[in-house]
Amino acid sequence: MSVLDIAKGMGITLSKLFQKPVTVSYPEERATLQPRFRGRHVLTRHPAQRPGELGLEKCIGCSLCAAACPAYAIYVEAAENDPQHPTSPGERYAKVYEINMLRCIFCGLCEEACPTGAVVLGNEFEMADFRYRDLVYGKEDMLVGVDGSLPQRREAARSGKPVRVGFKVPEGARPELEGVEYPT
Amino acid sequence: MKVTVDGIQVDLPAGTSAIDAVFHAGRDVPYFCAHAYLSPVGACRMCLVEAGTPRKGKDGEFELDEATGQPRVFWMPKPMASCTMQATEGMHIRTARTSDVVAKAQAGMMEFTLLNHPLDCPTCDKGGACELQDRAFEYGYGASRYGFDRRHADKHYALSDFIILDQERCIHCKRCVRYFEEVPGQEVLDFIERGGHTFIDTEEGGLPVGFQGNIADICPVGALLDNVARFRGRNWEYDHTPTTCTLCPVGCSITVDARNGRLERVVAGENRDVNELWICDAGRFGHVFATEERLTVPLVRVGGELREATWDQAVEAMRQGFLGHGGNVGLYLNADSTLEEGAALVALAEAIGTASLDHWPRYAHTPMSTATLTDVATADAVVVLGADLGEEAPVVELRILEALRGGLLPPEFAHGTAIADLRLTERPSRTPEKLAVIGRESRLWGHAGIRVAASGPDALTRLARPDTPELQAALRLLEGAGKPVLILGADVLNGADAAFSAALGSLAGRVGAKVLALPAGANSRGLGGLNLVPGAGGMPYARLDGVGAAFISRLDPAAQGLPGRARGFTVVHDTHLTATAGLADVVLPAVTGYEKRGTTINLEGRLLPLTQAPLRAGEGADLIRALAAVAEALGIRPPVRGLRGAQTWLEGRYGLRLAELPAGGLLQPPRPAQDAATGTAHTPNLWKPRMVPHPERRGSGVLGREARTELWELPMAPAPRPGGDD
Amino acid sequence: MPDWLAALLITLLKGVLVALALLTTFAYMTLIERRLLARMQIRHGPNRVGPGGLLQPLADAVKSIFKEDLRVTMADKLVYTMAPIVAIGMALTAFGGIPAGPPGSLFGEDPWVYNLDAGILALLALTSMGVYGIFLGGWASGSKYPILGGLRSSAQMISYELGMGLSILGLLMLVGSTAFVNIVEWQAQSGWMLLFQSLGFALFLVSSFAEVNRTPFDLPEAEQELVAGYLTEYSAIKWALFQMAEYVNMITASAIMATLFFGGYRGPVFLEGLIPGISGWPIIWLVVKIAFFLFLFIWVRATLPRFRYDQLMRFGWKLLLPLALANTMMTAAYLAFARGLGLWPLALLSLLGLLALFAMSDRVRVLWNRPTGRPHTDDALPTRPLGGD
Amino acid sequence: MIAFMLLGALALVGAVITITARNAVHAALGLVGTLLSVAGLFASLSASFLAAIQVIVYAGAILVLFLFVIMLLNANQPITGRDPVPFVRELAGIGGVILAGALAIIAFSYRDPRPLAEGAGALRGGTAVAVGETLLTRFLLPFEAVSILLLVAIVGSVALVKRPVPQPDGLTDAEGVALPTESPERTAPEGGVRA
Repeated sequence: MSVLDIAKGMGITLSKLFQKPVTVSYPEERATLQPRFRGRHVLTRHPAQRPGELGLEKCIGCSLCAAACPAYAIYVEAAENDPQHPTSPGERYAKVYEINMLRCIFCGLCEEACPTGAVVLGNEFEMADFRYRDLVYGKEDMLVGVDGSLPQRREAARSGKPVRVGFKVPEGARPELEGVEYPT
Repeated sequence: MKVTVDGIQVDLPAGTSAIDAVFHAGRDVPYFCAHAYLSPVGACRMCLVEAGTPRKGKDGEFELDEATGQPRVFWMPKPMASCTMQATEGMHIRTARTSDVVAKAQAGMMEFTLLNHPLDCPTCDKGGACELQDRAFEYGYGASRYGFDRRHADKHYALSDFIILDQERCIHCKRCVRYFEEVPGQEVLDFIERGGHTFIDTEEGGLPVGFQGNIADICPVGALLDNVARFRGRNWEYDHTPTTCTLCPVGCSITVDARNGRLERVVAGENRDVNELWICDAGRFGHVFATEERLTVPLVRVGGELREATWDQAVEAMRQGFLGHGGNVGLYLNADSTLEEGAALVALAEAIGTASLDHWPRYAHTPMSTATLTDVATADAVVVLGADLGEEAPVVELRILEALRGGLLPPEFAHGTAIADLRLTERPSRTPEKLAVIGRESRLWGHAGIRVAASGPDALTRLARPDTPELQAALRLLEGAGKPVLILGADVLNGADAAFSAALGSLAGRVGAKVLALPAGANSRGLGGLNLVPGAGGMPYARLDGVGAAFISRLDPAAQGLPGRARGFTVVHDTHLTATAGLADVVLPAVTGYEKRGTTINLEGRLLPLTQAPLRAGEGADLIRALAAVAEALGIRPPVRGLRGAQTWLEGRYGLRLAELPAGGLLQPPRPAQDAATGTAHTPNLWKPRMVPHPERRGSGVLGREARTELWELPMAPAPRPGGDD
Repeated sequence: MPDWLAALLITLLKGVLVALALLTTFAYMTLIERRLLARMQIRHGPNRVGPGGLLQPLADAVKSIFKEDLRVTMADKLVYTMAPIVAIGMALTAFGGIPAGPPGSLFGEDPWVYNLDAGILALLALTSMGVYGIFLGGWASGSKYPILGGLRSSAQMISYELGMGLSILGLLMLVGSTAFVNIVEWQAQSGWMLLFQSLGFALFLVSSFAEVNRTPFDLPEAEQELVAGYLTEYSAIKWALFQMAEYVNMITASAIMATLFFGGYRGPVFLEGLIPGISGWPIIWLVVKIAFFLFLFIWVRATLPRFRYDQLMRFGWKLLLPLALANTMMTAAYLAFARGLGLWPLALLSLLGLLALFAMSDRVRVLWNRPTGRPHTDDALPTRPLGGD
Repeated sequence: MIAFMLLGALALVGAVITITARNAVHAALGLVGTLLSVAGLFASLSASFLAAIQVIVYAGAILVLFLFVIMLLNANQPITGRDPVPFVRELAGIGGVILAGALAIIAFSYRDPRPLAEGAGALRGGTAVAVGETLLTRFLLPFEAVSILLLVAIVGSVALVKRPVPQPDGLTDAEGVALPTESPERTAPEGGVRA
């Protein structure tokens, strides 16, 4: 580190002063995410039997995600399917499926543990909210087809506009996220 | 007898099975069909080992190996099932640890076993506690080489209200079949069809009530499952609490599985001296009352109506209510309360100076019991007098059947109870002539050689002076036996008095019989020993309307047709809003027997510990703390303020050391019982209405988002409404 | 109105004006620093409050003032409260002695708040008192990290004050006066002092950085090791006062450097050819020079990492102090024996010294990078496999 | 005059605080106050150079060092319990009496310090030039004596503080293992981690 090196460093900083910043003005512009980015969970469904119908849920309420969760963020309560109107294939489905997003560390171990590929980490990350209770996400907040997070949907309902997510995934959502589409 | 397992030499008694030799040496062998209390059949073929024995030559000496000078070992040509093979002198055994042949054979067996297994572990309630899962992980190949379709069979249909059967998951170990045949002696389940089409089912239209739940415990896979606990949680999510069942005086060892503060499942625990490994259906499935419709806060009658209150308000209401009653207070508790709770009650009664204290159910006079359950199981003659064991103490019935089967108690090794006791046989022969049942018709009649219909306490006098051929045969059975046991039930004990006790003593003395008088309540024997009965001038439980003010803990006299209120003021301490609680002035929330710490004394006089399962009980308090509140309301310092204090009190007065009990309990010497009139008769009834599970009522414990998270939310200014602009 | 009262009032008015100017500069200095740092890191910086973030200082001020003033249980209450006041008081007072123009150039008044004969010495004295703010603040917080920060700052201040004082001795010898006006006027006569004391300037520059606790010498408030050092237990307005003091000290240091080495309130004479009288414009030139040095402060912060503490001390005692002494001796010797040759040989000598220092910088570095007094015992050290544990 | 009274009073207050404060840091701060007040006195006597030097040297350096040591040794705890030195009170009393006697003698035998009048005259104005000239001409010898005293003190303290470097037994320095110079293979890259 001779004086020359210091001068060189100073020169670099000075030249960067005149470069265009790379910052994205996030709320106005969409942030660019990679498909592998781990955000809010999505509970996926099997393909629908007939068009227009909803497919069966992939989740069978086995609680393996809860067992794998290092932060104890997941709570599952299973129940038996009504054979006439099953929620999921097989005898068992998740009656309650909750993830406490305040505890979740988005490590993806639940996704690894899931034997049916039901819980997949999506790319959504805009979940900031005001109350603890609103950050415990249930099935109604995570099943595929639900756009945006709870605060975003609340805001959308208030303003009457569709949910606008603040990011884009140029390569499209991961294939595991069946039925999920993100702005590209 | 010296046996060498993987080079480790162990010394074993003759008759030991090879599998026990392996486990005794600290080695492991996978097995599914062998079971400690069932006959070994070698059905699953998983416990393969290589075995070899030395051979004796013509001179009667072992043939020696020239090289080493040691006896030469002749190995059997193929791996052997160790559970059905008896270990012999000098035998050498190789497990998968040292023998590749065994390892390969076991892995191959595992592959076969899994050939038709549906592998639906995520949906299966057994997942996480499944022997097949564990052994497949430890000993299997990890992948199957058979790509064809699996066998399909009936899945998840109810065999009975309590048991769900999934035929696809069955691996044909036959444990359930053998259990019914060997333990309760009921031939209901069997294999149907043959080969790959074999399945388990019954043609009886259901399973017999009584002990069917045990097959859910012993099934090594998820084929037979507890329907009450179905899908309530995964095995790793439960908090397992080993404790003692307080539904009947047997005091079976159980494990309480709770999740999120809800009691979801009860499984049997092992206590070789009490219940071996079996519990009754009431004890296993009748636990729903612990989580349903519980009282969680005190109630106080305001303006003729019970309102929710705080403990402080309840104490204040009791202070008002007890005013003017002075020492005229009655204290009553359920006989399944612990010794510590009884001690607290006795100490408080002494502090108040009242003689009106009582526990229920109990008999006016209980003869001294001298027999233990092991005595029953090894007796050569059993006479059951006026007892309906199915209602009073179901597991005693199993121990009697054990005696009829030969009275073989399984040996114990370094690893615990023997895994395969070769003396046990499939479809065992029984000796009904060793059992005489005198009394009303009950389930035991089917197993008894001598059956006499009789009722009331005069059954004993009739037995002593037989007037019918059957009674004469029963008396002859007693007189001719070496170790006879006389079991007395509610029917004779309800009217018992000192004269009855004397007659019993003379009969038992004459024939050399041990006596087992079944106590009325789970801890009646212990509480009677504390002299927790009305003293001179005191009002018994049945006449609690005779006292000015009463404290009633977990009893429901109103539902029994007894007076439900004291004359002036009534405090009820209960887990549910019972009929009596509905009449009370103050209701304090109580905890069930699953949520207590303490000690109970079972029918044979054994001290058994209770531990507290993590159940959500709101502000429910055990009797010791409730009595402390009563004492506060009465304006006196509670003499016993906690569990430790109660134990000190008991040690000081009776010399009972309850702090550290051995795992299997501690047998207490019999104590002479007290005489105190009850005023009413006790009708044993195991299944209380609240214990009956209603699957449709077993809803989720999870509340809506709002209610669910209210408790742990930070106190905030008025919470913003969803959708509002915060 | 008696004369002395008028003089007092005018002095007061000047003082208030200077304080206001300094505080405003401080406020916008924070914004400018953040924006510049951001741009040097290819970011935008604060741009949300007001147009282009121009109201950000206002928002910060409002926040600082209305934030809860923490009371630390273990603190020594009196000293805890006094420390930031001392810091900002000394910082504000120090600036008052700097002349912004020739005497009488401010509407007939002198463009400085007070004038002491000691001049630069008085300023040094005041800034040396400023260390008490940091030092006592760290001690009075009654907490571990602050006291470590306080200890560091005191050691650093003492070390670098010596080098700082010595590095301007040559300058003072040349001028023969400690008063700022005299120094400026001397430079107007003979040319900027930078030319004749380039080595001294380099040393003074480095010492100034150390004296105002700026990167790479900001060890008293090192976030990584000391959790912000003496500032740890401070919040709200007291914290803001400390920040103010730091920035005002920066401005003062810039002003001193401008005055001592860059001709102070006088502009470069060669510009007279373009616009006559331009070098005599009051205040403007001083402000321009201060701005340049402030930019330098920011620029260096954006570039250089922090010293390690032992490096800092070794650098101060083993390089800075001897060099400053040498510079003093050289100037003194020159003045004593070769005054007749004029000033330019001295300038050449000083420049040669500086260049030699630069050329040898790689070797000189050993002075502060090598620990002394301890033999290398690496072999005896227990070895640990690489990678996390 | 007003300034003199005020500063004198402040100096006295500071001195009293220095003696009476139970907290060592407060005592040191009291001393700082005294020194600053004395500097103010100098300034009010137009000896601005002396004032500045007083502040720089005493308040700015020496007392900072004092405080540094106090804080480093955590010596700011209130002094409680018995005095560690025996007879300290008695000794202090004797010292106080002697000091008071000396002060009394000085006060009663006060006369105009004639020999210094020349120096005082030279110092008029108190600028650096005047002070320097006076010190390096008229008072050169005392000045150099003091500087030698300081030098001796510095050398002595260095000698006291310097830790002995352990030498291998039976080896002279020349034979001893030389401290390894920076050997090339050992040179860590720039910023390399040294455990």
